Amino acid sequence: MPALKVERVSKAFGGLLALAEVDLEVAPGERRAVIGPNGAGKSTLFKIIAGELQPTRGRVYLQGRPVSGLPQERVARMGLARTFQKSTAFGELTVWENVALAWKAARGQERDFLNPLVPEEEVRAVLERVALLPRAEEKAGNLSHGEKRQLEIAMALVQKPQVLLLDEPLAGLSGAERERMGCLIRELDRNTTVLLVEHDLDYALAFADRVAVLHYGQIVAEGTPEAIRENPVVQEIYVGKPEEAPRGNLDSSASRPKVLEAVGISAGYGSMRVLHQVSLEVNQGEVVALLGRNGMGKTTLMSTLMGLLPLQKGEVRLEGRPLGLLPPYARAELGLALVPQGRQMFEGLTVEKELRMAAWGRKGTWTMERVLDVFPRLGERLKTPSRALSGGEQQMVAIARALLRNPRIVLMDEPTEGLSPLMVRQVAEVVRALKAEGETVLLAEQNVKMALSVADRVYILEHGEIVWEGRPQEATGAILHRYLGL
Amino acid sequence: MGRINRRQVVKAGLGVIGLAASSKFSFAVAQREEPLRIGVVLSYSGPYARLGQEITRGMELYLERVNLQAGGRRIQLLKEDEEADPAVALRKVRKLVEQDRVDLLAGIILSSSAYAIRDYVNEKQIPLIIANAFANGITRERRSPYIFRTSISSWQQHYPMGAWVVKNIGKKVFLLALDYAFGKEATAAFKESFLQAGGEVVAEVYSPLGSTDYSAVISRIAAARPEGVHAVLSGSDAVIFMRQFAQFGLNRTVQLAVSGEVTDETVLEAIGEAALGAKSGNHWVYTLNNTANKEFIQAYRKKYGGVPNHFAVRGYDAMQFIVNAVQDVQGDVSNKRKLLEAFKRAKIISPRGFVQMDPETNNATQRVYAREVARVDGLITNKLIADLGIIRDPGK
Amino acid sequence: MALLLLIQLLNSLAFGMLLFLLALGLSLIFGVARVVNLAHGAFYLLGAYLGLALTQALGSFWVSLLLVPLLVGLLGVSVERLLLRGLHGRELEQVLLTIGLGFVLADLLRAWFGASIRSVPPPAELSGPLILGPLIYPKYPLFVLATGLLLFLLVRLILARTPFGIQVRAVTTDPAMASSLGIRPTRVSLATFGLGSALAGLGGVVGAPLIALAPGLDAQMTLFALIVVVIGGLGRIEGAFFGALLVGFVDGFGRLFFPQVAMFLIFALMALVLALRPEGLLGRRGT
Amino acid sequence: MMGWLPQVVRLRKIHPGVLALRASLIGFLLLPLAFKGYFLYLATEAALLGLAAVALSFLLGHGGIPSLGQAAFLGLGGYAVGLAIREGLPLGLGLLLAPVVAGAYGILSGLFVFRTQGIFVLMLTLAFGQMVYSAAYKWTSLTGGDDGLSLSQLSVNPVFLHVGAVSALAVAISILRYLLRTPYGKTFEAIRQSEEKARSLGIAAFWHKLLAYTVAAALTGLAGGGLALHRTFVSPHDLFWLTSVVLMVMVLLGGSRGLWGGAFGAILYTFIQAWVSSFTELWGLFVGLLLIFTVLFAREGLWPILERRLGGGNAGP
Repeated sequence: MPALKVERVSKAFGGLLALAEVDLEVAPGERRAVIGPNGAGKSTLFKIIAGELQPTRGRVYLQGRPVSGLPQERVARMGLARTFQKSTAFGELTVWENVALAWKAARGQERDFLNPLVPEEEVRAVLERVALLPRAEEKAGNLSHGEKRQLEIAMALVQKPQVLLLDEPLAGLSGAERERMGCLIRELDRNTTVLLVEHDLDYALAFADRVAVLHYGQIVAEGTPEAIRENPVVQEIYVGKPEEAPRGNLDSSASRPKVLEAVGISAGYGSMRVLHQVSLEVNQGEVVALLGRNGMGKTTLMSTLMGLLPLQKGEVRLEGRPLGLLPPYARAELGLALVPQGRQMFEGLTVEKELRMAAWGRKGTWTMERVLDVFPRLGERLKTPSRALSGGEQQMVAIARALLRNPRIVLMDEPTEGLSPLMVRQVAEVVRALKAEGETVLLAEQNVKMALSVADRVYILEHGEIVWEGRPQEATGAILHRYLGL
Repeated sequence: MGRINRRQVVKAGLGVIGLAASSKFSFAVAQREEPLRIGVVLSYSGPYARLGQEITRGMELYLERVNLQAGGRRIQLLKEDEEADPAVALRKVRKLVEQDRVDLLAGIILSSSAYAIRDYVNEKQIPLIIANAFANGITRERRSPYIFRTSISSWQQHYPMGAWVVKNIGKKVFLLALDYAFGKEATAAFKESFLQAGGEVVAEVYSPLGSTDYSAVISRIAAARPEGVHAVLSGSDAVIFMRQFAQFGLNRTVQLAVSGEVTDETVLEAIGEAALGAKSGNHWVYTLNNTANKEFIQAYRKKYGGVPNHFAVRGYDAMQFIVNAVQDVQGDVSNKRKLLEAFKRAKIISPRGFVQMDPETNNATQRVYAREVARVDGLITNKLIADLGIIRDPGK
Repeated sequence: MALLLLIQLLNSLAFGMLLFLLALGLSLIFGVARVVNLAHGAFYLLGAYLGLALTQALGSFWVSLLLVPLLVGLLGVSVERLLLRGLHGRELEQVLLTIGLGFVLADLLRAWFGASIRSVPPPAELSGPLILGPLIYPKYPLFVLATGLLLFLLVRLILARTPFGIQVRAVTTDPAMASSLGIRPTRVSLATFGLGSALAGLGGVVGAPLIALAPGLDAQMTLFALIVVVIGGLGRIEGAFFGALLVGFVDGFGRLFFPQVAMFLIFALMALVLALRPEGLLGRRGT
Repeated sequence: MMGWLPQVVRLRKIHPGVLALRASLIGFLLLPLAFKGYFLYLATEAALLGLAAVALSFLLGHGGIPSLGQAAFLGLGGYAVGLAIREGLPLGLGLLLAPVVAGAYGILSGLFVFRTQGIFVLMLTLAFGQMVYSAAYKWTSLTGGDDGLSLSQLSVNPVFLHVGAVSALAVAISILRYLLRTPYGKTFEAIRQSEEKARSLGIAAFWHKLLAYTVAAALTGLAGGGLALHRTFVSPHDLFWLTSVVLMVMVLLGGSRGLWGGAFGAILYTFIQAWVSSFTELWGLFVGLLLIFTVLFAREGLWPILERRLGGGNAGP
């Protein structure tokens, strides 16, 4: 009898189908990993299993007992423990109190109002196991990001769960912390069933007994780590179609004015530091690609450049002007435009209203007519609500919106995410057309082949640091393999 | 050294806050040359704010006549706002008695406030002169030797109108009243004589005190098509009702025979023309020609301008009653028994004409008149149309 | 009997439209500025008293009908800029601050305009009854009804067509993305706070002849606006509109048939709606 | 067995300064026994309102539940005692009935209130509180409507009532503070910090909050019963939501965490309000300004500042 069984689960948000007929079976004691690019539906699947979301169709079984439809706390009581992507703990309570609470909750004693909460032996043992014993009396809020991850694991372990769900435990961790967390998870005792959702391909393949690859809401491949590594479908998802396409050929020698410059910037979410001393620059008329696997900090960098995330260290300059801590609307005034990850259409607005709003008050070469020439498809869909469009069409709206700002530079955050190969080629065509028109583009992209085919210069980002810079031609197979695991 | 005195400082500080608040509470014992302290509890906010104001004007008008002296002692008024809320009235009375050590209490607009403080005043043996509250019970089953009423009881003002309405207005009447002690008692008194005289009650509706919209009730009246409406409202309720009554054009088709409170000059001032012709029963009418009334009207208009009203008359008479009694005991209010005797014997020359304290019920026996809203001396006020005789509250 | 029902229907519609003006302001302010403005009733009362004072001073109801909303709107803008800006993101503190503001405003009005209850006469051309065959009905409530409907269509047009309207809706659903497109969320929320307060002021001027002015009316109107918004749901103008009509009916017919429990019925209605749909009839789960 | 964490578990030695401060607070409340009359009347009022403020502080400060409906529980407690006495039941039974009736309404309204999150909780508690207000105001046959319910025929010796009130306050504070150190209390705080995380550990947050809301309702009901005995009168006006706001001001003024703040805020408020309202009727203006000041400048309340200044920095939780 499987420890965890996901049977034909589908989940739809409005028009978009996040999960389509997913089947998954994890044997007791097995270590299963689920990998896939951003927007593939990994976190949706994770939340459905944990009971945070209800599936539109299909069922989830925990040790044979149906759990889909039950509230989250009931599923937890039935022996399923989980961690959160943005690790959360009870900041105002001390470390040992967090763990003691988890322990009491697992034994249904959280309502005990007679004797005070005291640290029991089990609490001590688990704290020692995750090497947090010396920090026992520290308030959880004061822990470093890595320590918070360890605390979350401790709180899960103390509940002695049958099934442990780990949501990207290594995300946002740097060198030493990654090692410690990695071996901590490896050393989990064998009879706990573990389901790991992780961006980091190498770690997932090393850790898991079996791996499932989720893409576009479907399980596209399943098998032993070795089989997955060789599987062509996985290659294509992570790398893109290996067809030969003309490499960008702009000579970099011509003296071109610097449009955007980032010097030693560090940023992240709260205590979680994601970017470490990142420096890059984009010159006038160039298309610069920012490559890196999922969770390496691409979106964090783009959000920081746009001012959506506070800059912790370093400086961003637009045409020599330091932007400091200007809010997004001020940067938009100065000529920055963002094509956000996930496209972010406005609810209740039609395509025409989205475009008219972006164009309002911005004079320049990019007008409604010109944009509709570049994207004829949008011309037919002006009156439809933007959220009802297909993924590709929404991407067109997002790009058109940015162009109508007549920006100095367009920041594109994973424009091909979740798009069909046909749409990926169309997006590439658009980027090339922009370059021909002399636009400056900073393109963060996971699809390496597409990026290389349009970029004049390339940066590779790994664990929040720039690890390679150069022209697309110089990006040999060895470099791509070393940094991008191709 | 640093730590210790800081703790004293805080404890002292806490103490000071307490004392600062309490220093306000003077515990002086009343001596002879001390001013005679009268605690006046009226409504200065909410639906009855204007009434409180007018009664106070009446009191101050009379005090000026006797230049603030009674029995050789200066009179000092300590005013408190009952906020048209019985619980607040009780709290303020308690404060006046225990903290400000007043000798006498006067005021009380709301019948429910009168009932709320009755036991406390009786227990503390502080004489209370009710200048307005109509509650029958105060001078009947809940009578107290220390409580006297110089205004009028609900029964006295509304009983005589019942029979008069059947003769002069019509048999089919719609009854409307405020949903609290005053409204219920007044309607019951009116019905007593109205039904005896062969009248027929079309409908009896109670609306909450201080409501801001009477459209629902008025649409019911319009549909019921009675010959007359007997409304027992006061303060803002009277104003809003009369205005919406005219807005709906009902004053063209339905006769108004209401409680005197509804056609008081303070209400007419807010409504104007719309009220002309409305009939009501009251213990005071602007056109009463007795010297006291003429003097009162002239003094009121000189000091305050505008139109004198029966609330000012009630304040005026209440203070006249107190001054008369205090004069009787030469200012020595410490002997309670003698003071109560003086109150029972007190006689006043009231603008209302004949008014005398009934020693048995501690309630004022007086005349009640039927009147009609009309323009007199360029003012919208009431004119006398019938004298309904001297009315004594049965006391049970 | 039919006549009675018709009269009460018109009364309820008029009161409903008045509540709509109030609830619309509250819903807009919450939708964009994410602030539940519990001083909304005090803004209404301020509008009413200002209307009374200006009508007497300038002698024209119509001038004060235009002027008062502007003044109250200005007050709303300055409140948002001076007091609420510092508390950005802290919902509870902002609500408590608006409660304090409501107290201060209500007492200042009482000190300034006196505590007695004022019944405001409607303007000359709108006072007195309209005779339509058997039906005699005052003109003024019909004017309130018309104003409410006009406002509903006008604001819907503004939100649907004008650039400002689109920006308001964009900031309501996704402030961060709107900011990336050059829309200043702070300026939009300032303008919406002004518009919301102006609507409350307008409600005050229009509502005064319908409902007498008294201390304590501010708390009553805040409560009504809250109930309409809770029932109708937040974020969409239709929610405030139908919520207001529903509460107007329940209040009107409740007071007619069971005057004792009218107020209680409104709460019962609200509890019923919330039991079925916590986000209100037309509200979106997201807001 | 717990040797490994020596400094963690022993009853933390509370700093003498803080202890003295709390003692002086209770002392201050017993002081008026020496002066009879209005001063004692106010002190009893402060102690009883303090009990209601402490209950709200438990909900708001520790549970993150912003309730604007506490006036309803105060009123229900008052009417429970008032009606019990009017029907001739013994006083003790009346005082027992008050928390039971209030607690029952707590459960009933809580079932609706906790279906929502965040600021909607505030709006719903406000609405449910007003439901009781309008019922008390209209149901004249039961509650006496606007005339209110007078209990004057029963005279409770003010000194006995005062001692009862102050001891009830002290007992409530110590019980709730102890409760906050038990798993139940820690879970309650955990839910405030992250309900999502708490539920993922298997904690049924809905029922947990409902239970705490009912306990607070019962305590407030008891305070309401005491107030009815104290004022010998129960009027619907006390149930209007402005009374809930006053309780909120007391909690914020004193400091919402640690429960002592609530009691201190109640004392401060009652005496200042009595003093202000004696020379102006604009005490509403005063309350409003006080609330705005507290929200803008003294966010965690005055009591923690006192404790920190006095307790050498480590104020009790």
